[in-house]
Formats: sequence, C-alpha cells, structure tokens
Amino acid sequence: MNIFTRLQTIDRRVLYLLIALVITVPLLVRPGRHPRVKFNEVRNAYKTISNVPKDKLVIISITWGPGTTAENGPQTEVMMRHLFQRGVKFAVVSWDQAGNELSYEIGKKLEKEMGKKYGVDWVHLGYRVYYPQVVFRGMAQNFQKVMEYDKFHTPLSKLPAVSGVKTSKDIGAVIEITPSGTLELWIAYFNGPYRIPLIYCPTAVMAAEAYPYIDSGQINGMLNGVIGAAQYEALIGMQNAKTDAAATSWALSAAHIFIILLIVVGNLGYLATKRAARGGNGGGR
Amino acid sequence: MGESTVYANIAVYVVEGLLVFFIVYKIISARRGRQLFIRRIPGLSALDEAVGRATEMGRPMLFTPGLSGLSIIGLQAMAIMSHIVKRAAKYGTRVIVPTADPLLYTVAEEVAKDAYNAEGVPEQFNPEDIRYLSDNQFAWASGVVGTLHREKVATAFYFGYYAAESLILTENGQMVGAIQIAGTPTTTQIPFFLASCDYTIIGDEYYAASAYLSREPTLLGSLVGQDYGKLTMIALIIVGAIAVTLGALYPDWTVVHWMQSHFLKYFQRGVG
Amino acid sequence: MGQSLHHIWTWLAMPRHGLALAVFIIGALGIGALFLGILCSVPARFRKGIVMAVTFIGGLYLSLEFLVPYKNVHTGKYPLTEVMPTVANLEIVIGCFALLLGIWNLFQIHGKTLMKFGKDWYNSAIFFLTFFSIAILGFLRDKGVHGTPEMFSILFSGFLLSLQSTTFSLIAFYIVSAAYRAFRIRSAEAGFMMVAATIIMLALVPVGALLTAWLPETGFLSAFRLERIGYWILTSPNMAAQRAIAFGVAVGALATGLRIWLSLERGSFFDRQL
Amino acid sequence: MVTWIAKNAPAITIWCAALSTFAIYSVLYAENRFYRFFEHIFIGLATGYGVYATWAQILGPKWWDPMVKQGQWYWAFAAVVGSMFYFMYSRKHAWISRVIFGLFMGLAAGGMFREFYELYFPQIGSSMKPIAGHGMSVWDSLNVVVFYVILLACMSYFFFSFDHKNAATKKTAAAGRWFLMIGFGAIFGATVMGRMTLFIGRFNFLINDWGPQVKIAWATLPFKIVIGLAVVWLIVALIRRTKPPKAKIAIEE
Repeated sequence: MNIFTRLQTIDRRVLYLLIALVITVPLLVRPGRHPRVKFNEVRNAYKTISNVPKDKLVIISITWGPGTTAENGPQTEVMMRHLFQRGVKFAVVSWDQAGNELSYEIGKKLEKEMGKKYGVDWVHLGYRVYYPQVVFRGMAQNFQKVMEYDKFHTPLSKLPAVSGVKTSKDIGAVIEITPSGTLELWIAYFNGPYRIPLIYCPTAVMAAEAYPYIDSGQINGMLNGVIGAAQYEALIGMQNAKTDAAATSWALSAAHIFIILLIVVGNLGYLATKRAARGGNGGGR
Repeated sequence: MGESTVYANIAVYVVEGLLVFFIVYKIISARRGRQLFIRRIPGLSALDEAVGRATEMGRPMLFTPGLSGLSIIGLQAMAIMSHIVKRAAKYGTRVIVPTADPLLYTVAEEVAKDAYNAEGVPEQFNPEDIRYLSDNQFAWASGVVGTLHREKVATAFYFGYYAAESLILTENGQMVGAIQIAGTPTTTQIPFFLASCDYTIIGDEYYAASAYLSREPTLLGSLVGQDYGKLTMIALIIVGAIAVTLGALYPDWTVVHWMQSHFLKYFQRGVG
Repeated sequence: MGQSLHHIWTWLAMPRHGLALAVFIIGALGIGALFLGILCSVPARFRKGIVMAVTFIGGLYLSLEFLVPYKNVHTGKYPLTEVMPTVANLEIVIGCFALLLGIWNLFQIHGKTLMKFGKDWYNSAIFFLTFFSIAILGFLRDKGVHGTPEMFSILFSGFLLSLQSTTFSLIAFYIVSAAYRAFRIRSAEAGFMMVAATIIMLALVPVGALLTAWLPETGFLSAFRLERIGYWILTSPNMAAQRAIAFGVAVGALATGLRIWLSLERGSFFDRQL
Repeated sequence: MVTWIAKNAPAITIWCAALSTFAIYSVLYAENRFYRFFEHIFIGLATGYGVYATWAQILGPKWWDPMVKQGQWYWAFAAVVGSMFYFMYSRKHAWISRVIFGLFMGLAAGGMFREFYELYFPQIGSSMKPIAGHGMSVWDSLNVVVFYVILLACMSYFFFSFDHKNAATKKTAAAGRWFLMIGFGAIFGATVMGRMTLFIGRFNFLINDWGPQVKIAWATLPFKIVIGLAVVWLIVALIRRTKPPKAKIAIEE
C-alpha cells in the first residue's frame, strides 16, 4: 500500500473529526469582521427595503424550520432589524409549523433590543397551511378576510400595525425566507400580478437556480444563504458587530479550503491508483 | 396596477394557445396510434446492464422513488420501476423498493405485482420487498441506508424526487460497491448524483426516460409536443433578440417602434 | 321566484346559537353522510367520469379567472376574483383534514410492534409517548395551565428543534467524506463541474477575496479576482444554463397541468378500475 | 415537580438539546440504539406537534370557532368533504378519495396558465438581449453572445424528438451537456456552504449555549461523578466494539 492508496482510504471518521476542528476554531475566536465583498443582489435587496414607503406593510414569509435555522435564521434577523431600524411595519407569516415559533422568538428578541412594540410595529400571523395559489390571490384581494387573526388569535382589526391593510396596494414588499421551492408561487400569484417587490432569501443550495429571475427583474434582491445575511449586516452598519453570520462566514472559509484540499488529495490518489491499475491487471471501475 | 397585468392578454392567448395546441394535438395523435420518435437516452442502456450485473452477482437490487408522493414525478418513477421489475423477473433477481409516501406505497405494490404477472412469474412477487419506511425524510433515508448494507445491494436505482438526503444514499451505495443509476428532475440534487453515481439522467431527461421505457402514448405525445413548445420559445427569443438589437442600433426606425408596441411590450416586466 | 330563493338563502346562512346550532350542525353532518352514502353506491362505470368532472371543474376555476376574466358591468368588479378569499379559506380548511393521512400509517406500524411486544418495542412506545405528550402539552399551554409552557418548550426546543437541525446537519459530514471519496474526476464532464464548484466555493466566502486581494480593484486585471470570476460564473454561464432548464420545466409544467386537468394521463395508476 | 421543572426550564432545555445533538451525531461513528431511540422521539414529537399546530393555528380559529362560537353551522360541510380523504384506507370505496384528490389536483393544475405567464413571459423577455448597441462595450456584447450560446445549447440538449445523428445537432447537444455542468457545479459549490452552515449552527449552540451550562454544572460533585461514569462506559463500549462482534443486526453505516 503506497502513499497514494493510503491517501484514498483515509477513514471517514478521521475526516469528520478534522472538519469539526476546522470549523470550531473560527467559531471560538469569533472574528467580527464582515465580508468586504457585497454582491449586487444583496445591495439591491438593501435598496429595495430602503425604498419601501413607511405607510406600507412588509410581509415576511417564513417557510423554514429548525433544519435550516443556521442559514435562514440570520437572514430573518437581519431583515427584521433593518425594518425596525427604518420604522417600516411588518407582518410575519409562517408556512412551517416550527418556523412559526422560531421566527416569533427572533422578532421578540429584536423587539426588546430595539425598543419596539408587538402589534404596533410588527405582528406575527402564526402558522398557516401552504395552499398558496388562491391563498395568495385572496390575500391580495382581501387581506383581512384571509389572514383574520394573529398568532394569538387576536383579530387583525385590533392590531394597529395591520388594521389598515386592506389589499395588495397596502403591501410594500414581500421577503420570502425559504429552504424550498416556494418562490415561483409568490411570483405567479402575488408579486407578479400586483407588481410588489420581492426579496428572496433562500438557502445556499437554491441560490444558483434563482439567477434567471434576478436577471429578469422578477426578484428585486437576494440574500444568498448565510453569506448574504453577513453582507447585508455590513450594509446596515454592523460591519464590526460580532454576529453569528460574521463568525459563520469565517468558519465557512476554513471549511471550504479544507474540502477543496480533500478533493485534490482524493483525486491525486485516484489518478495514481488508476495509473497503477492500468500497469497491472486493470479492473476496478 | 393596470388590468392587463392581472389578467390574460393577447400575447398569452397566442403563445399559450400555441403550446397547448402542440401538446394536446401530439398526445391525441399518439393515442390514435401514430408512431412518434424519441431519441435514446444515454443512461438507459445502462439500466439493463445493471440488472444483468446484479443477476451475475446473485445479489438483490434496490429501487427507490425518493420522497415522491402521488404526483406526476412519483408516477413516472413507477413506470420506470415497472420496467426494471420486469427485467428482474426475467432473470429471477430480487428488487427491493423502499418508499417514503403512504399513498405512493400502495401504488408501488400494485405496479410491482402487475409487472411480475406480466412476465408470467406471479409467485416471485414478495410483498415484503415493497416497503413503507417513514414519511420523515431522514428517518426514511436511514432506513434505505440500512437496507443497502444489510441486503448487500448490487445495483441501486434512484428515480424520482430527491432532496438533501440524496448524498447520504449514494455515499452509502458506494460504500457497499453498488452500481448506481439515478434520475431526478430536482435540479439541486443532480450535482450529487452526477458525482457519485455511475449514470445520471438529468432534468427533463427523467420524463423522457419514463416515456421511452413505458412506451405510453400519452407521455410520448406530450414529450414531442413539448419539444415543439420549446422551439416556439426559442423562435420568440430569436425574433425578440433581433428586434431589441435593431432597437438599440436604430431607435428611429418605424419597424422598431412597431415591434415594441405589438410584440416586445408583452414580455417586459414593469419594475416594482 | 328569485326573491324567495334569496330569502331561503339568507335564512339558511343566518348564524345559529344554542340548541338550534346543534340541530343545524347535526343536520348538516347527516346530509353529508347521506351524500357520502350515495357516492358509495355509485356504479363503477360512472366513477371515472365523476373524478374527471371534479378535476376539470377544480382546474376550470383558476383557468377561467385568468384567461377569460368576466367583468360585471354594473359593479366594475371581477366576480371570480372577488370570491378568491372565500375559496382560499375553504381550501385551507379542507386541506387541513388531509394532514392527518400519514399519521394513520405510523400508528399502524408502531401499534403493531407494541402489541406484539416485538423487537425494539420501546422505540414504538416512545413514539406514542412523545406524540401525545407534545400535542396535549400544546393545548394545555394555550389554556395557560401552570408549568405547561415550560414543559412544552423543553419538548419543543430541547428535543424537536435540536433533533431536526442536528439530523439535517449530518449532511455536512457526508458532504466532506463524499467530496473526498466520491468526487473523482472520472470524466471531462465531472472535471468541468468540479472546477466550477471550486471557484464558486472560494468566491462565496471571504477567504476567496483575500486570496486574490493582490490584484487591483479596478481595471482589466480586476476581472481576474476570484470573487469576480465566481460571481461572473453565477450570473452569466450559470444563469443561462439555469434558464435553459427553467424553460424546459416551464413547458413541462404546462403539459403536466394539461394532462391532469383534462384527465389525459394514462398508465398503471390512472387506468386502474375504480 | 412541575414547579421545579418550570423554574429550571431554560437549563433543562439546553441539556436536552445537547443530549439530542450528541445522540444524533453518534451515528457518524456507527449506527446504534441510542440514535435509533432518539430518532423515534423525533418522529413522535414532529407528528404530535403537527397535529397540535394544525388544530391550534388553523382548524381551531378558521373552522371550529366560526362554526361553534359564531354559529356558522354550514362549516360542518367542510368536515364532510375533508373526510373524503380517508376513504383511501377502504379497499372497496377508495375511489371516493380520488374525487377529493382530483379536486385538489385540478385546483393546482388550473394555475398553469397564469404561472406560465407570470413566471416565464418576463424570462422570455429578458432573454431578448441586444447583441450590440450604443453604449455597449465589446465585453458586454461578448457576454450576451455567451448567454445565447449557452442558452440555446442547453435547450437543445433537452430536445427528445429529434435524432442526434446529425453532426451539428449532436455537437450542440454535447456542448449543452457541458454547459449544464457549469450550472451544476455552481449549485454544488453553494451547497457545500449551505450544508456546512447547518453544522456550524449546531456548533454555535454547543459553544454559546451549552458551554456556559457545563461550566455551571462542573462546579457540582454529582456532575463530576456522572461525567466520570460516562467516560468509563464509553471506553468500555469502544473496547468491546473492537472485539469480533456478535451477530449484529444494527446497521453498519
């Protein structure tokens, strides 16, 4: 067994241990420095939110659950923070059962930190089932009738933040924060027909697929995974805050370098053994 | 908010009408018995090869429809499964089918039974081999992983809807040294199948594969109709590209103005 | 005639209370049961037709609403769009009843294991225990019973959230071992994919920008900074490739929709005797 | 008991979460009973919570309350229609569930015309890019050409009713497959980031939330004893594993 074959057969448990180490270090050090590069779609998201009139409501749509908290959580937090900063009212609606509680907690935390008031500055509409076609169109026609009550079953008419919202004309933007394919339905049934700006915050897996929509202007801005959240944080004046998103972006750097090294090592071993096999009796696949 | 943006306009009638016409026309003519041509999909010849290999090794095969529910994707996976089960029945090789959807599970059972009957070996059908594991994504995935290892699977087929668990499955499939063939319309999972499977049927090829294997006239016709639909879209884009290029170079031409007001404007989206 | 029909309608739609309400609800359920009973006795040869008709009507609503918007000249409104909120509420409520479908299978599987005291029966026992305790605690919490909010949050945040996110995060490890073991450049295609992936991986994280920080920020050479190359790949070749896939999906979705709507689909499932 | 739990809930929650995290990660070493057990806790909780949330957030306020509290008795019909789903479990009357499935499938399908229009018309439009024009540099033009080449090549790969015997179509389609690889590479690169983030999220929890709790607990003697016993047990378990295993049913992942 030469060095190359050995390189090809490192026990996977060793790899798991190594990646854990590689990731832990930046998390323990917690660098506050945010990424200097900001992608265009992140800047456009910032511009769009900055231009929402203060008398309009922003809808934050939560489709994520605990599985992707690490990616969608920071996105939710940074978007809420910006809206609080600007004093634009927003309503959170969750199409995921657990995301319902998680997004409420994030809102609660920021509310305390920034001195805002539930019901006046923001509301949480709770968990709704995902049957979006007619639901979205219905919401655009008659927001009060389809949404009716908030998370605590309080009628919307008693919540100042949303009591005046009647139709799509009172909605300034939609922020869709999601790990699954829900984008098309917003475009087709809400943002498209009524020309409402859409900010898309997908997990990184799905971001590559969204560029055609950015090119066509159907998405007005996008936060690509947690990196997008970190870039956005830098835009709203948190360049040096020691946030999770910032720490994560450095941990990711380390992990990416490690994985690229692994791909290289694995392929070196592969090429070497292939050459050896060709010299020998062939075989293998 | 103009009305034309909320409801259909003339361009919708023309373009969508054309697409609907092509699709429905081709489906009907295929069902009337007209022979339609579908090109061979490269990965498909590998299917039979893979069945052969499992037979040689005397080990079972695994077929999973992924997380597909009772939807078009899931049902087309069933069409592919039916083909594989028939081949397997011919050689007397076992096929294990773990499913993640309670509804699709009942369909899978029927389809497998039919396939064994069609090959004249109904006694080979073993209901234990069609399994419902869990509708929880990862619970299902770990069940499939267990099956891969315990049954020493020689060949694994992954056809249907897959999400994040795709890599867990193929990674373990590689560990047991199985030949792996995958096909999925879920774009985000294709890279993982490409990297870890021996053959991967990508994107729309998935639908073509099931049409090709099942020889179902409706599917074949629909596929051919879709090709014409795509050609229509390409034609639109080329005409549009010429129009906008002319518009950029010679903004004063009358033709340019006419194109703008009778053609291009239907495809532009007002921002915000 | 129209007048009296309208009267009956308003009388029926009036809110009821107390005993009247109970009578009306039971009456409605009775009528519903009768309706289901009739459905049960429909001869087999009509069944397929009924399913086809219902599917067609379901699809007709949204199609008509978009394609042939009928406008009421008196009110200037679109009736089909106006009823959208009501249809939405109906669809939400009825759809909710379907959510319990999968639970039946789980109950069967675990119930069987538990009854037989089979292998790993304790796993089935804990399934039932956790199932009922979180559901009951949830309702008690909403009623404000002392101590329940905390107990609920232990089950919810302590177990459910943490289990789900940890299970999900397992893929991180698998992607490491897979990157190392599976991602071999077996062909030119695989190589192409790997190169694109590597550049994007570097471009997305801050370290990528640091690696080529020595290149100028403006001018011709700036185009070769890693984050620029990566971003260009994302927004140009990737965008075009993704759009090509999307166009295929677009026509495919239209075809699928048509086949379902018009009940044109054939195959093992659709051909089965109902 | 209840009061004690209520008082210490935050700490208990964190400890339970840490325990769950380790239970799941233990599968990375090898499949084991501990993992299996927690997996069932997971499924039970997820299903149970689903029932609760569906009722508390939707059926309660949108169906039960209007029907019972506001006297809108006709909502009872919704239950009748909803019950049709459950006929799928009857062998004899399974077709009734097909009616309601048909209705929902039809409703979803009916959106196809609008979806095609809203989603893809703007995309067709933005694919009509000028190749040349005032204010466009050579690079801009080149970029547009790249766009067209890739778009058309990739689309041609997905044509199925044309034979690829013709050299030109064959080459175009082959090129299309290559270009598609760039798109898949992009997805792959981004996915690594996504997956790692999830793992980082768990680590963040262990370091930031659980870490301080461990520090507090470490001060007490019983905790030290428990930890000591756990370490001994773990070592024994690992040593036993290296011996030739008995007939094992557990999955070797």
